[in-house]
Amino acid sequence: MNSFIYHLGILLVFPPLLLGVIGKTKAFFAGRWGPPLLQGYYDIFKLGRKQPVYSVTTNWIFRMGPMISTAAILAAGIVLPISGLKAPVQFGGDMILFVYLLALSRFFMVLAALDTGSSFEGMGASREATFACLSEITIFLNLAILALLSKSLSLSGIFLGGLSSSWGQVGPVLILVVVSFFLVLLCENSRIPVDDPETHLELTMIHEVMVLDHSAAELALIVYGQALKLFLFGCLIVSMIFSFKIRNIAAEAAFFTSGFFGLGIAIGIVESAMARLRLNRVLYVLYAAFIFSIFAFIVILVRGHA
Amino acid sequence: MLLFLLLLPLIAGGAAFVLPQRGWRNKVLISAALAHCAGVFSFWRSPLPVSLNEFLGLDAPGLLVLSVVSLLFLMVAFYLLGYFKDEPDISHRIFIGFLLLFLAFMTLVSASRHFGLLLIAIEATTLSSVPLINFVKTKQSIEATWKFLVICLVGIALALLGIYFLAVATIGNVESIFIDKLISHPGQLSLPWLKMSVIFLLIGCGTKMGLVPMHTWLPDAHSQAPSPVSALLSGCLLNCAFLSVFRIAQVAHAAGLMPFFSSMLIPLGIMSMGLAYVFILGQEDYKRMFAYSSVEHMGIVAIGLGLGGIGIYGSLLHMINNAFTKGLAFLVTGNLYQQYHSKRAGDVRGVLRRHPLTGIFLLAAFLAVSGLPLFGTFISELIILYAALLGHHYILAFFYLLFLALIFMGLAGIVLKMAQAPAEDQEAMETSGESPSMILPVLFLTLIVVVLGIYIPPILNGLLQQCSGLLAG
Amino acid sequence: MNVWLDAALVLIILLALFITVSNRLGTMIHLFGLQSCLLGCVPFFIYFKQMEFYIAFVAGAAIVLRGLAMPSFLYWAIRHVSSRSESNPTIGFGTTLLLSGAAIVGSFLLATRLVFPVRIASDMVVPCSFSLIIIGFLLLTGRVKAIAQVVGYLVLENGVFLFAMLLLKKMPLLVEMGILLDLFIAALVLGIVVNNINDEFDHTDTLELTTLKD
Amino acid sequence: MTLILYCLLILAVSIPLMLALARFKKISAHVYLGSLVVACALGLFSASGVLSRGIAPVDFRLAGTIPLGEFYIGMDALSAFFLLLFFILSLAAGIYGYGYMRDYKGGRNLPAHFSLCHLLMIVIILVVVAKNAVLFLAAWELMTLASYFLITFYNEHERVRKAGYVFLIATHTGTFCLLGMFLLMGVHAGSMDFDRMAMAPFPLGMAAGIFVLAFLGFGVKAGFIPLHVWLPHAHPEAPTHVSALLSGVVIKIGIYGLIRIMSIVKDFPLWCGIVLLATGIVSGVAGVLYALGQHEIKKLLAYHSIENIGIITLGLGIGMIGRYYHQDTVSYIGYAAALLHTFNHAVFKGLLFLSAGTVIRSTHTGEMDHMGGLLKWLPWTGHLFLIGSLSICGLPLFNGFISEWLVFRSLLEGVFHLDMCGIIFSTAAIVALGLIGGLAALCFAKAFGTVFLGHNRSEHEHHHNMEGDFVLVAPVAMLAALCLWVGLFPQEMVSYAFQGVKSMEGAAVPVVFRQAILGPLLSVTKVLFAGIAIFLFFALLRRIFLGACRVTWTETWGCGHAYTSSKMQYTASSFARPVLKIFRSVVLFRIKSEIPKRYFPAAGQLNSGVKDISEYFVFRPVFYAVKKVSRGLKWIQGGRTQSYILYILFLLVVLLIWKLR
Repeated sequence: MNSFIYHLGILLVFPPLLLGVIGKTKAFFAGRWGPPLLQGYYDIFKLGRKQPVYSVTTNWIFRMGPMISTAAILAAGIVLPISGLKAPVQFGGDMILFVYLLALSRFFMVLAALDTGSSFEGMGASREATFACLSEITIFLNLAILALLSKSLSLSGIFLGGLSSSWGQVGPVLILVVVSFFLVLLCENSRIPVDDPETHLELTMIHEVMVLDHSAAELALIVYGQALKLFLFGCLIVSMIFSFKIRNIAAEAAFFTSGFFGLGIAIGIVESAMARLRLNRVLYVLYAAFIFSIFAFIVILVRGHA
Repeated sequence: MLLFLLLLPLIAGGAAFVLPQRGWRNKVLISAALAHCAGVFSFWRSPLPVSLNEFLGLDAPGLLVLSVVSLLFLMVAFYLLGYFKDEPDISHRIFIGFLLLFLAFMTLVSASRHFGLLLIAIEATTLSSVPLINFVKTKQSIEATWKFLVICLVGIALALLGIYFLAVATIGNVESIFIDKLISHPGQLSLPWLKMSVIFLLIGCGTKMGLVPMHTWLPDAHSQAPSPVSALLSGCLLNCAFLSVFRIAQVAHAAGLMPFFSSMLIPLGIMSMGLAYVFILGQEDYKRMFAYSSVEHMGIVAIGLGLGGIGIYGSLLHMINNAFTKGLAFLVTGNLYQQYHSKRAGDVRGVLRRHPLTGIFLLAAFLAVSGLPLFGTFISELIILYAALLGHHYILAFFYLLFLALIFMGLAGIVLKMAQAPAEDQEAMETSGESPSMILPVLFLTLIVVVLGIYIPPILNGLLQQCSGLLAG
Repeated sequence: MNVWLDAALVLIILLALFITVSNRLGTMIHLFGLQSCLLGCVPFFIYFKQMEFYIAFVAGAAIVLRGLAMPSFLYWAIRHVSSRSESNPTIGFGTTLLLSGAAIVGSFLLATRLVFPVRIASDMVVPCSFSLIIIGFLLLTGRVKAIAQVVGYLVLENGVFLFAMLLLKKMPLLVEMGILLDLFIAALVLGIVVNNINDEFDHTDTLELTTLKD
Repeated sequence: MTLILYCLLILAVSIPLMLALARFKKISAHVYLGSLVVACALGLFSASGVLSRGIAPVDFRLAGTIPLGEFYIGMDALSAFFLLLFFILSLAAGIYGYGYMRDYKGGRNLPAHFSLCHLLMIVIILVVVAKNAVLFLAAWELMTLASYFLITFYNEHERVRKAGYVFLIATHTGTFCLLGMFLLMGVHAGSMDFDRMAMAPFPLGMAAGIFVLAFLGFGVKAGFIPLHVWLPHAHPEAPTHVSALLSGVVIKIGIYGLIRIMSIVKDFPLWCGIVLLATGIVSGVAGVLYALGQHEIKKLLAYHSIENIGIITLGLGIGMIGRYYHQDTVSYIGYAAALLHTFNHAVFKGLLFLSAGTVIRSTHTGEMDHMGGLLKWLPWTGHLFLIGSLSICGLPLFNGFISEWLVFRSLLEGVFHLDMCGIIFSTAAIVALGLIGGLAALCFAKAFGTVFLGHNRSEHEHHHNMEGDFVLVAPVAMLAALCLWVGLFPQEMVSYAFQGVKSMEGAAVPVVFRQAILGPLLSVTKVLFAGIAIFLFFALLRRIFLGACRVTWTETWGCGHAYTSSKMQYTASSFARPVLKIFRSVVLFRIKSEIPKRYFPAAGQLNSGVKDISEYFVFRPVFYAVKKVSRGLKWIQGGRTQSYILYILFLLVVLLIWKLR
């Protein structure tokens, strides 16, 4: 029970910080001072206190969608180990639950968007769902590779020790997987070059246009949910990189935190260095991610799967 | 008793020619049919074979065919009561008279124990059915009759030659070509002549049976004859022809020529099935459609006979099923023709809606003809396929199933449209009632086919076993 | 006696060839009648030594029924037919003749392979009968007039009958007579149907009888 | 067994009763309803009894009345499992059908329709419990027939008849494959009894032949791509409750047959499993892609049936591969997954079809692009449809997830335990299943979104209370409850599925496997409840935050555009377009448009649609070839007596030359 609470605590508290790190990095590259590191928290609280506006077209799905969605992401976090912290619930095949809970969250966001009857939101929803299909298969393939390497079916098993020997044996392969995961992260969390979280220009957008009509507490929850999702994907990547086992909790936490900061900075660098891609080229990012992981898979097979 | 069976329809036929009133002729027809039927079924209790003299006798296959003929004839006789309404007296007289003669000759076919007599009887059935086929005397019906006559006569001439060859083969050993004697003296026949004889007899009797490529008369005659006659042709005449093929098989079997015989019979059978598909698909005339289906079923029967073993059981069972099924099918087409006055399938629409009973029987006929379960044809087709697989005839089995599927496709396309599609002019055609005398025989035939599909009475089973025993070992 | 028999057989074949080349229906019927009469005489030649009453009876019946009754009946059938000649046969007269020649050769070849179990009067009977049968077939397929086809069929029958001559002793009289009668009635019915055709269509051209097809 | 016999008896007796009472429509309909409920209750009781106790009742056998065949039935756990789903679904669909048909005014004979429904039930029960191949075949064929007549209920429409015809031809041809297969097995085993067949050893070559025939025969019924041609035509044209039965049960019987064969012939070559797996991948992915391209709601659901059959086949395929390698973990979990997904699909597909039926009933159209905003008018139906959507997408909380999870699990086990070839195929299947899941979610977001959310897209005004009364809602709600029950408390159904696997393998499933599955499922439940708790927490939070605020209700913000028409909404077609564009070469996605030009544009139009590859490139050409051959050979019967006689002569010569050389 305790682990449950710690885990949820981390998931509830830390995610917006990552947004701050990214923001700071981007500001640095733009030569600005930028918003404070805790801007994410401020935004959420600001939105939470606002007065909501609802469309008369909408049903309860519009209002409950963000909640179900965020709750699902949070529930997905329950099976994911954070750093050395074992997931409170772990079982063979929990990775599938993880992906499907994310899918559940997306499903309700899409429905909430469609509930408004606005064609802009319909468009965003359509794009979001389309890209999600492609990123999902990459995630599955990556997870299958990791499972194959670590001989474990649960996320905790994979990340807490299962992979430790693999870096030595098939390190390059794991790098491919990390890159592939990183690309998926960019897509799933609507970061540049896939999507621009800052603008609301409808023709170019995917995720942001989907939440166009949400306001107040729901929007706050959505922002938090986004941050949480980014955090979870970050967890995947970071714990893949730091998959060796250290007994010392403090050291582990330090590694992990620095990893996260590194990830935030990496995302920030990418966002600063690249422009947003045209919509039809976004696909190529996803294809690339998928091909990286296929490549990794083949290498493992040829190597006699470690 | 056998003599009675032979003479009864002859006498009744003669009476029908002279009786002045239509009602009396009908009574004669029905009572003769009933008596004949009763007489035939009285044989079921007695041990077989029954023989009257050297020439006449009933063995198991003979009795089987005779029973089918008699029962189907009875049904058709009942059906005829409601079928004819206002045709001239003279044609009614001729029709009933020749109908009874036809029955008499078919009885003779089943009862003859001498090949010569068998052939005479078959020729007589051909000749006596000519006035029946040419009943309506339109151009088409005359054409059909002409073709029927010429082709069947040529066939029979060849069969006759086959019989003489058989006689040559027996020179020096067997006294004459009595079937029993031929069978009981195997191995003493001159093989080249016997082979010739089998080939000629097969072609001759195959012509009558409607095997491809000698089938060409069949669709014409069946489609142009009045429907009850088509039912008799398809249900009785073809079976009589099959009986003669069975006789040949008996002789061939006794002489150890069964593989030789099968190697011809099976290709002919499968060709018949294939041809039936070609002509059933997209067929415009629904009577021709059922006629081609007769070709198909005769092909199946031939395959079963050719396969031997359990195939013979299936073949005979299929013969019975097919007879009743075809009787059913053609009687239903009779109903349809009376209500729609057209043989074009395209003119017949919405049968289920307009004439629900006829519609249901049309569907039943279609399903039975296609060999769907609950109907006897399913079981017999299954047994024949079983025999094919038992003999490792995989290619045969493949084509068998392929053609069955294609034929089903063709039949379904036509019949279902007839039954279900709405008529273009809903109210234009008046709906005449469905008279009981035209429904009850159909119902009865349906029941027979269904019962044979779920239950084969032990006595029938015994008879079938006895028949297939004739070609076993 | 073999000489007589052989002579009769050769004549029969010759008559058949004549039938194939004659284009007048009347001539065909005449020739057929002649051929049947000759055929009726054949038993006398074959069973010259062991003549019995019933053989004579069968032969006589054959002459009467096939040689006399049938031709006159056929005449009756075409009494109203306007065009009495086979104008455009499907297989030309020359071709038919050539094919018939081939058929005769083939029949003799076939007959050498089929050894008759007992010694018979002449080894020409079997090939002749085969030749007649094939010529009959040729007429059936090559002629378009209904009556010409009937004649073709009858020639075919004659072939069968010729073969039957060898086996007169083998078959019971009843069967033999039955067959004879049956064939006669068949010819009768054919004639009636030809008559019907003539009534209904005003001609006896079977090429017009092709409405029933798929 | 007695219960099942009673159940059959009740159904059988009620058929003539209904027909006899055809004049009194009400009474006859009540007879239908009564007999349905009683029979289903009996059947459910008996099937669940077998499953929970794990003991098969004594077989029932009538002495042989026809050669080869006899009335020989028995119920092992496998049969019981399928009977369970069958009775559940036919109860729901039957009651719904009673309500659905109540206001039918077409002059068709309703008692006859209901009798056919009962007949279909009888034969399906017989198929499932048959222990004799001939009985199986007979019942199987009658099932086709009964389904045909049910599909063509609205047979005054050409479309309906054509759909029925395609169905009949396709499945009948399939039956012929089965005929060949069973007889092959029967000949080899020397008996047509399944028990005796199961004892006979089948050499690998023969097993391969049997597999091919079974694959074709059962695959047509089950709707494997590319054998599925009938399915997308037949489902939409049938009356709704019939579609539900077709999709929920009839195609499952195809799966049942395949499983039955796998339980009889134990050892198949490796490639059989691979073929099955590949079929699963193709059917799943292509099925859902085609579904995305549909604008008609029932057609969409029909293609989803193909997709789900694909998922089931994935389970079967990996199970078969596992069996080849003697990896029991893989095969047992794979089979259990297939069984469970069969059950789940029946439940949620029934649910979806029935609620779609209510939608069609109230809008009089199946076109999704003419609907919209129906959640307000049909609240019950809308929410039930939502539950069905969530289930079919395999999203957690509902039953679809449980079975898809099992499939994933078996595939992952395959990755662990198999050799190179097995790993490649399992991984491919994992990826495919992932894709299927994503696309299915997309598709149902589209379906639910366009039908129930947003504005109404057509001028047609909806009427209140079109939802109908208790008999239309209750059966659907029952199915929805079942979805939720299995999704949250899966232990019961999973252990039933393992019972089925046990009787399939003929050996008890080791407890270890069962624990390896049931334990994780318990954890899934834990996570899900945590998720629900979190949701409630959020909801509470929102209530607190919003408690003080004033809520403003207004029109949807149009980004500055004023809405002129509800038709400006995103439609189902536009929603699916991006993904269809990606896969356009797979599904032949084409957009045809006439774009208005010039200054005063005339009316323009735009069409988009997908084409079924196997229908257009496999079946139609074959069909045309068949017709062409037939047309090309018609000269044989040319009408000329001369040529007819020539045929005889020709045959004579051929035979003489052939036989007397």
